[in-house]
Amino acid sequence: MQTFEMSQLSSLRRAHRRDRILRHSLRLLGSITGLLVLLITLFVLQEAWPALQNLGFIRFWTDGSWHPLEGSFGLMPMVLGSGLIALGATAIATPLGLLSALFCQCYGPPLLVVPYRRLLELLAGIPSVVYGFWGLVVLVPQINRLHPPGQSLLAGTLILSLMILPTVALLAIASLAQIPSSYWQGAAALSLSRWTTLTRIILPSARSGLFTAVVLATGRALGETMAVLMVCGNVVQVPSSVFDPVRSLTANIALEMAYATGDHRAVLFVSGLVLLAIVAGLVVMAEGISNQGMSSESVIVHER
Amino acid sequence: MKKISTIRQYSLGTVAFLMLGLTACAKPPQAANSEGIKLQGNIVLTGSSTVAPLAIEMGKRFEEQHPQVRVDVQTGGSSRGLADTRNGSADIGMVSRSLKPEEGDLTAHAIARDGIAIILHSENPVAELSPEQVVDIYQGQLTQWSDVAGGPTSPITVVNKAEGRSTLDVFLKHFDLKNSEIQAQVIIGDNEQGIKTVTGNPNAIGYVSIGAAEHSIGRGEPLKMLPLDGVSPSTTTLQDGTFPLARTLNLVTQGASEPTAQAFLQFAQSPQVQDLIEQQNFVPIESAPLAPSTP
Amino acid sequence: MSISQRPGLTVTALDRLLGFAMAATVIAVGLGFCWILGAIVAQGLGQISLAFLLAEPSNAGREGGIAPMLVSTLLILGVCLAIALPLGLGTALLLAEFTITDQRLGRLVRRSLDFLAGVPSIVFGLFGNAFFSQVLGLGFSILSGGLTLACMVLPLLIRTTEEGLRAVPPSYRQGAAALGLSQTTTLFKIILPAAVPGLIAGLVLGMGRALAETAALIFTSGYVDRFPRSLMDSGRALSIHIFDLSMNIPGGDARAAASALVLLTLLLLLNLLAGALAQRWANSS
Amino acid sequence: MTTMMSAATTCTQPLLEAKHLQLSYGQQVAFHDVSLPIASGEIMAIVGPSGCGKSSFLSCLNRMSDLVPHCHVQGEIHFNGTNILSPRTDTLLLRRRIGMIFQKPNPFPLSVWENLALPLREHGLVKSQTSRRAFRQAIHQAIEAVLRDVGLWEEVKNRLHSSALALSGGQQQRLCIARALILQPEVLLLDEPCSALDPLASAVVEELMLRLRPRYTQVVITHNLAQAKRIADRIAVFWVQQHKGQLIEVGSTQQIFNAPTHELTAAYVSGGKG
Repeated sequence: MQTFEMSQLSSLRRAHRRDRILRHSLRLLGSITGLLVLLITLFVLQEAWPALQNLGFIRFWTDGSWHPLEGSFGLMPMVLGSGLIALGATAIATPLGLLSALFCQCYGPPLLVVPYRRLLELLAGIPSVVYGFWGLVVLVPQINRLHPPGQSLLAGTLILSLMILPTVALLAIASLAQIPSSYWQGAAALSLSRWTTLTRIILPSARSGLFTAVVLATGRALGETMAVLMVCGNVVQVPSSVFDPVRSLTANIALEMAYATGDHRAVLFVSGLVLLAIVAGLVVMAEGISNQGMSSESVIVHER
Repeated sequence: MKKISTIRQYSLGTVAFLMLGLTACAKPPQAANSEGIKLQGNIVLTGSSTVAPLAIEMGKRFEEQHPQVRVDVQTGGSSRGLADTRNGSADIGMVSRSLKPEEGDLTAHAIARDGIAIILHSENPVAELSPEQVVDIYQGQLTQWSDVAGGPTSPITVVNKAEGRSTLDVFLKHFDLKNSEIQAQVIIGDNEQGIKTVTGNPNAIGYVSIGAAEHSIGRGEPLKMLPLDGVSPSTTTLQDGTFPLARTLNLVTQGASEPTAQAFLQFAQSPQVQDLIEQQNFVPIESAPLAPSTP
Repeated sequence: MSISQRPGLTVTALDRLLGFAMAATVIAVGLGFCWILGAIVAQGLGQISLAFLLAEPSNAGREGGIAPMLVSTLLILGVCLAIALPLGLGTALLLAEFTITDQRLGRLVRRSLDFLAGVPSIVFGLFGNAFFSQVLGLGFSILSGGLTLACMVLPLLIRTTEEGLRAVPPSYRQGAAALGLSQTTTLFKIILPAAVPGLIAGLVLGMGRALAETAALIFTSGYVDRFPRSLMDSGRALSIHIFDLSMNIPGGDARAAASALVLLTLLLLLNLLAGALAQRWANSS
Repeated sequence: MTTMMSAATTCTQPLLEAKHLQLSYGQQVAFHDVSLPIASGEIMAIVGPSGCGKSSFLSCLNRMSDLVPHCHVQGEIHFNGTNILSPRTDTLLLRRRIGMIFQKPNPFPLSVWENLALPLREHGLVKSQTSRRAFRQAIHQAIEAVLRDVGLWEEVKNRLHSSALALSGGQQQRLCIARALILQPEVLLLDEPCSALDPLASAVVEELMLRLRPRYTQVVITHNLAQAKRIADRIAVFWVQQHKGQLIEVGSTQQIFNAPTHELTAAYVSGGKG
């Protein structure tokens, strides 16, 4: 046994060194991500600065309309537009995505699950312009027959929900996969119904992952540009029904950035900044909710 | 061009390429071309997405004549073209409108003209609109097609262009409108979006580039162009100067250009590229009237 | 008797409703997909030929092929993954495995990621142009485009990978810790191989997002439709080609659909390949 | 450094000794003021009702408690004379010297061979040899020895390279014991090692623990009083009082079962008898 000591000692030293390197490099990698966010925010802020300096922050909320070349910079309708589109899309995509995930992870016959999963993965990879194109050529004329002009909040919401569905579904599948099989077995042993098993046991314990899925998908919906631009009509107004056209903050940037100079350009960056602020608010809110979930979970752990 | 970063570019490029197991091939030193003019290097064009496809085709033909030259065309919009030309990250900017007075530091080189036509769905029985009617429709005073002679009983869907677009500028100027007066139901970006919006909606009215509309009508899409002031829009009437609603497509530069860029500018304005301009549904500049089209 | 049965009956009804909703969802999503795919196939399939895949484009993409775009797309994706995979895997490991020692950093990083996920792609594009193309001097290039895309797919990649790591039973970690195994060994020999399904899910989502992206690439990897000679050359991605053909080129629709079809096939192949490779890796270790 | 004089120190000084140990999760105290010496070579059984802090106590002894978020340990634990709760303690080395077996068998999702070779290589326990082949040979010898030790060799010698997850529960648990033993530890901590096993497999593991008795110091948590009576030299009884776990009595197996001093112990073991 004594003869092993040297090699043991050097192994130990090596192990510690490796761990130290690992820890530091992971910290470095993690910090890069944080730094990236800082860089992007700074960049947008810098570009938006001239407008904020010349116009102040208040005017973007008090101006009645959006005609940046004629000195009127109201962002409110677009904030509302972005919010409504994203909210609507999330509201549609969340149950559909969840049901898809349950189908794939729990109940579907394997013969169908594999192709369905592939389909979801492909759906995630269709360029947004293709969605937009399809929406413009197929969906919008249908809605137009129902209620003109067709380009509307409804069209944008439908297209977007289809686009973020794979994100919700695939992330939900990943978090459902985490549920220990003993939970299922326990529920089955008590001959609990599917409904009770899901609502009382499975979904609560997958809550944090499902929540992440929804937050990421909402973020994606808020950030989507091309498809929204093509099907939403882009009129800057507060919609009075789902058939009214709206403009999102992203579409605003994409539509006008190409021809904007000087102050107009800076003002467009302000709309980007507002979008970032909305996302940041969403993140903080989401964190609050999921922290509540976490703390109740950890209480359970303590009691065990 | 951009000598400062050339070394870094190549070394970075090489390192990254090794990473993927490919080899970067450095460019061989200069060689004289058949005409004896030593043209070489990269020309970078950025700007209007309307001009970009034409510029790419011009660039390809130019590269055939001058094998040592590469023409890189980037899009991003007219304003990007102006900004990049000013800050030097592009040799030539592409702008789909005339330069404004405050842009006097730049030199415009007109390469082609593009007309703007009012379009309707081909099922719409309306055959002509007076300028007053167009104004009323766009201002939201006429909201039903039945208010127009021969029109069906359905609401009008007004399709407008997004703020800042040069087609919008030309349209507003021609009809003496302000953008804030316009009551639109749909606001669009590119021409094709306008065409698809109108072909998908029998009650829509919009305005797009004549070349694009002609192309779509030629392919049998349900679209028609309305005559303006009695002149029917076509590349022919645009070419002979009778059609009033038009804009100029420009290449812009700042100060004196390098010889290669200079040569490309001359090439882009020469008859050698006339077929390319027509191929992309624009009208060559030589035969178009030089006077501004709008009163 | 009848009282005790009543809740049972509602639960059965709920169960039936659940089953019905699930079937309806699958059918609806399937149909929606087939509708979109059908439209693409109907328009584009006739355009696809070997020449289409192997030729350079001409007449602004209305004629010729998409070979340079294919090459550029793969190169951009390669750069994107070469950067995003190590960065994403490392960050996911930090978030999932170092919850005790690096709690504060973890929370900060997670917050950043959720934020990053909501940044619109066009802002990524403008940022990429300002930072990678101009500050770092990469210009319009495949490298610049790939780096921008890497920033964009990071949140998806990391959160999915993190979920995958969390799906690994904690008993493995306990077992390894009780044997005095170093964290490095634990992670690379035990945790990572067991987390492969989650890693693939992240990879597949990330690749899909990267291949589909348009707005972020217009300002970074650019519009040049030639074969790139190096990563410092500008190269047009397929998604941009599709965008240009359908929105900017009159008469480009059919070619756009054909290109979209090629893009989807490419994605399908890459997904299958990733799955197979990862499975092999998991089995071998 | 290693187990050379384990047998000799029995009467002079305990091998492992907890002094006024307290563990809390956040605000909640799991157990407090536990002082328990464990002599070298003995089997110490820890019994008590659920939630009395037995597992938490065991997890302090090899600092596994470090892995639990918000977990705070106060007091001292002396191992071979040094306080292992000191931040300077090398936990990798500590856990090599104090092995742990869990309630549920937890072999890695690797082959039987890799499950054993991985910790062996990690700790450099096989002398580097002149050739790769000789190195492999040495590992093989160590694996065979330890598998024979736990009585698993005959059962798995033909499937060393197939997945360990394919073994039965009892085999998996013995593999986990083998995996701990291959590191030549001085102490084995066993957290209800038989509770997930059927009676037959449980008997095999129990017999194994008895066989390991002279060579390894063992601390075992069990809910099975009969089992404690069969295998333990001494027994420590934990109980919950005022929502905190406490050590209420410790003594030889005979004394605990026949002449318990604490009334709760008496009630507990009599219940166990019945």
